[in-house]
Amino acid sequence: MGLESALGQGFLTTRLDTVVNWARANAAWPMPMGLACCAIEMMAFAGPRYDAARFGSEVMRFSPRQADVMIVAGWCTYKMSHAIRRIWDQMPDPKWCIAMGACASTGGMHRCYGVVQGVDNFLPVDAYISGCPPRPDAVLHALMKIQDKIKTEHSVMLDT
Amino acid sequence: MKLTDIQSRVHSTFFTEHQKQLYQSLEDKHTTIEEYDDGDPLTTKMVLNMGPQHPATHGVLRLVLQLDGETIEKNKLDIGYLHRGVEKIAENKTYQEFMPYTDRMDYLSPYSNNVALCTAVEKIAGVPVPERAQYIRMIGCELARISSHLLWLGTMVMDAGAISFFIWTFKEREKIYDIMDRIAGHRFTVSHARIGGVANDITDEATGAIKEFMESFPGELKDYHKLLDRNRIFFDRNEGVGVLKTEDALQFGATGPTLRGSGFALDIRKVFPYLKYDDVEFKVPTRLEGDNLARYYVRMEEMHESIRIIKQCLAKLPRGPIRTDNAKQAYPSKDEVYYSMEGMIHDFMMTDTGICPPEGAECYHAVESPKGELGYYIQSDGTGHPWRLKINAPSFTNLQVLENILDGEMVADTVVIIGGVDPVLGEADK
Amino acid sequence: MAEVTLTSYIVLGTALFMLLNSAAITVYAERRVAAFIQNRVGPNRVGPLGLLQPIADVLKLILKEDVTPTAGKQFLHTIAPVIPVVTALMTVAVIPFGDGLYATDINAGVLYLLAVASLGVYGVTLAGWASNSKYSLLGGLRAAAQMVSYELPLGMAVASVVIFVGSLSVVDIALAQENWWFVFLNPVGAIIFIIAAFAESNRTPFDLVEAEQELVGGFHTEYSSMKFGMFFLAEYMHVVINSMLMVTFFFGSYHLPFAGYWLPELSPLVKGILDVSVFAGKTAFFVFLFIWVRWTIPRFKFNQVMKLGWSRLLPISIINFIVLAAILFFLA
Amino acid sequence: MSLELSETLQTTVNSLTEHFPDKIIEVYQSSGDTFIRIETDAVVSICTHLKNELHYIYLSDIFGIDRYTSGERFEVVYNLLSLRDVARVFLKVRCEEAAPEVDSVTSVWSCANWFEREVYDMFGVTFRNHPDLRRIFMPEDFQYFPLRKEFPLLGIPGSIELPGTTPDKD
Repeated sequence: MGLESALGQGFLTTRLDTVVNWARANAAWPMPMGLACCAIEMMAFAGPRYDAARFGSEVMRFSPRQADVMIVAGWCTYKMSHAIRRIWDQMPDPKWCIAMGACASTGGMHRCYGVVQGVDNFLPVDAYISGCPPRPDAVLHALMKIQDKIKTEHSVMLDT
Repeated sequence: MKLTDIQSRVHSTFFTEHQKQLYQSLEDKHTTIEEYDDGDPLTTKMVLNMGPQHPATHGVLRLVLQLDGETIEKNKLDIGYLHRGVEKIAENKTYQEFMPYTDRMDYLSPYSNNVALCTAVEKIAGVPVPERAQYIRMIGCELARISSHLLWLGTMVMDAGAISFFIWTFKEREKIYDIMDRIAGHRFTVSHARIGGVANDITDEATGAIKEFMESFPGELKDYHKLLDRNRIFFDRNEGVGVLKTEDALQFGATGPTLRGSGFALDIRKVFPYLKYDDVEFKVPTRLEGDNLARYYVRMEEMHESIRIIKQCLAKLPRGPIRTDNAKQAYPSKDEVYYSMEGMIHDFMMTDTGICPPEGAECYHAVESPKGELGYYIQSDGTGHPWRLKINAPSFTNLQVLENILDGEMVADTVVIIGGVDPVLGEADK
Repeated sequence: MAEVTLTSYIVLGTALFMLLNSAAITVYAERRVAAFIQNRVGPNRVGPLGLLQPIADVLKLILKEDVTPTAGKQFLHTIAPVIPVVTALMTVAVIPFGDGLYATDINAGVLYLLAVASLGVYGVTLAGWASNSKYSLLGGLRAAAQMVSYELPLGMAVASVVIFVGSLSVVDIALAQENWWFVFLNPVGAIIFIIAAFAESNRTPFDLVEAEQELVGGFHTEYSSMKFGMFFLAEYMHVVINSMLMVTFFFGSYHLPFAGYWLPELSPLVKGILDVSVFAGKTAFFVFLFIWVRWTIPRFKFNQVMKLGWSRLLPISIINFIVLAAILFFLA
Repeated sequence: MSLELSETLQTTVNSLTEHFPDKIIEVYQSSGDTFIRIETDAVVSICTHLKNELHYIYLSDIFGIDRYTSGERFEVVYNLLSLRDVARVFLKVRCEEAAPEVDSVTSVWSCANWFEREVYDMFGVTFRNHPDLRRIFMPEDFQYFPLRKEFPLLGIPGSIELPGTTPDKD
């Protein structure tokens, strides 16, 4: 992707990896895929009491082209699933996905004909949040987990 | 280019038949009154899809707009992106088990939904409710109304472009969440009402928190008024936008603040009083203009009225039980369950079979939720599960109104009008 | 045309450097001010007080995958984000930051400013068109209409300043305000200029070009990676530039209020430092004003913007110009 | 069965029995609500009468019921509100399973549009003369009617497609 391929193999070191991961972790702009009740708690997550801005994540980008972390908040129906997948495909790499709440993670209490039993049926989910709906603290926790995950990633080729 | 070519240019990759029919229906709308000239390049139409994922559609509403420049010529709404079939679920659950699902219907005011289901079940099964529980429910309902209207206010003003406003209203909502936390044990989806009463009594701490909120909140409301009532831009954005005349409102079945903003004072709390609403004093705010500004005033005044109602409820709150003491009709109290064998058995029976209304009984009961008339129709087959449970959701009816008032407005208005009508898709999509 | 000296290069270099930095600082300031207005904390995890936040943002944007719409105009899509950045950078050439501290003194500097500043919108329009997205297209069209409508009042407001000075050189305009700032002599012009400058920089209440709630991202809906980052930074550069223009034309440039009457003669070094600080201070205030307005006021509707531009600002600015000209004629 | 009707509802029932003597099948009460069952073919004329003569100008809801019987399986219920007299009345019509068809009342109340679409979507009851009879919640490609009793709660596997997990598939 971009810079990495341009500079070629063997040039970049883990040092650079750290910087890259630092930038990515601290500027994870969420793509709020607010579907149902969890979306309201997701708003609280950006609101004054919980303040996602502290982590550099307050820039909610509604255009998938500019977002890094997709937060699927709420139950996902079969009818909606295509739209979600389409938006996920539109997001440029690197990207992460949080399944917020029981419904997005497993279908939750909505065990019925309309609801996909977990968005991981068609999305690669990085962090699941339990709760129905989860408290905003839990969303912050998931965000921090994503940050931890980003920090351990190796996006740059190592010298071999 | 002929208008019929819109459909041929739609390349859909999923639910092809659905998309085709949707665009076909958009084309068919008002075709009787409009004629297009063949071969005129200027009649090329742009069809704009707003949603299902769009920042201002309050979730997953999809609007298909046919534009002429920035003006909407025709529009069609596509809903159902949150349809999970709660009515089907209800047929497979006992009445009490279905309670948490009502929280997730209109998730901006869960308490009203709980109360709506409870009152309907109590009506069909003939369960009496102690007075104290009724007052607690009223307090909960009115708090939910304030909370819902606060979110409406925040999102509507945010849709008009002032993002901070949303955050300010959310600050107040957080206080209501705290109160709900103290009353019911969960900040958001409360599930506090029970058939035959409420889950637990309101503590002194909670009463104190409510009183404190009642003291501070009117000041905040005043600030909102100060900021918006004389704000030229806010006025221009809302005045004369999305006008709904009284006749149209009745014809299209508008309900709640949308109907009252159009000049018809229909409020279920006044017309068919439930709980103790005939014992408290309140007005039904009504406006005649029918535009978005009228809806704004109606909702703002409703918040003032809600404060009045809560104050009266707190003053009148009687002592006594909070749930009916009949183990065939309501859950026994936890004390009884833990320390007596009968209580344990009754609790088990309530969970297992639940309340069984008489076979063939039918009933409809409506409450005035923040969005409008929220009614539950229940048909019983004599078992603990409803044979048919129909939810008359106010957002669903109001969305239909939306489809009719959007024509002729501008793209920038759509978001404000959606905000003004205030639909919740979880409820509309059932 | 003044001679290009070493000072010119130094000033130009410093100014460009500062402008690039100021965009980052403004991003940070906007986040902190917005957080303050909204009772929040704002970014505070990255570096001391979150000061490294803009760096993290930009670095992340650079390292993100770049997406170009296959059906769009790929060449235009690529060059569109460059235009606003370049035009923003070009404007600093003629702005005086202090007594004698300017890159160059073009004798038609005002015309140069007007010409360059209005070019920035082409980037937005091109971006909207090249993206092959309906939301972008609507955003681009709005930008074009807005540009045409607000150029005229902006020009008239500047013209009403020029008649006081009798010169099209920006340096002369700055010098002429040593005693009386033009905001005192020409308040109507100042208000019109501020409104038009808000519109030109596409900030709330005139941000209907991007209008997040209606058009998702407007012209930059389809932009990702650093191309979006350029738009992002250019927006803030234009905020800074427009603040500088406001200061230069109406708020006494690098002069303290009525400085000619009371400020004693200072050594060139002290005077230079004072001038630059005064200029920077005033600019910072207007940047703050931009941010403040953005986070409090709702957005206009498209037709209201047009109405305001054509039926309010334009006639008022013309009348203002004629009245001022007449007064000056009879006084002289 | 004795009825305890309020004055307004008594007037309504009287007026209906007078104007449509052979179309009213049954009038009954349950839990305090009044239900009037009518012949299926008379639904538009009775609704028009109710609206124009008896001021039931507000249609609150229309919904279907699956009775799961061999004859007259589906029931469509109209929830009407008289705003002048503050009275609520329910009209019921029944239709057969083989070809469930009811006349549309969109000509009487515009808001019947979406309500009837919902009944169609959930039960497969078609409405004659409906201006825009499409599914409202489920996608058009879906072939079943979910609220019919034989439809399983968990749905029929494979009846609605999930998106592919490779971008190229779309």
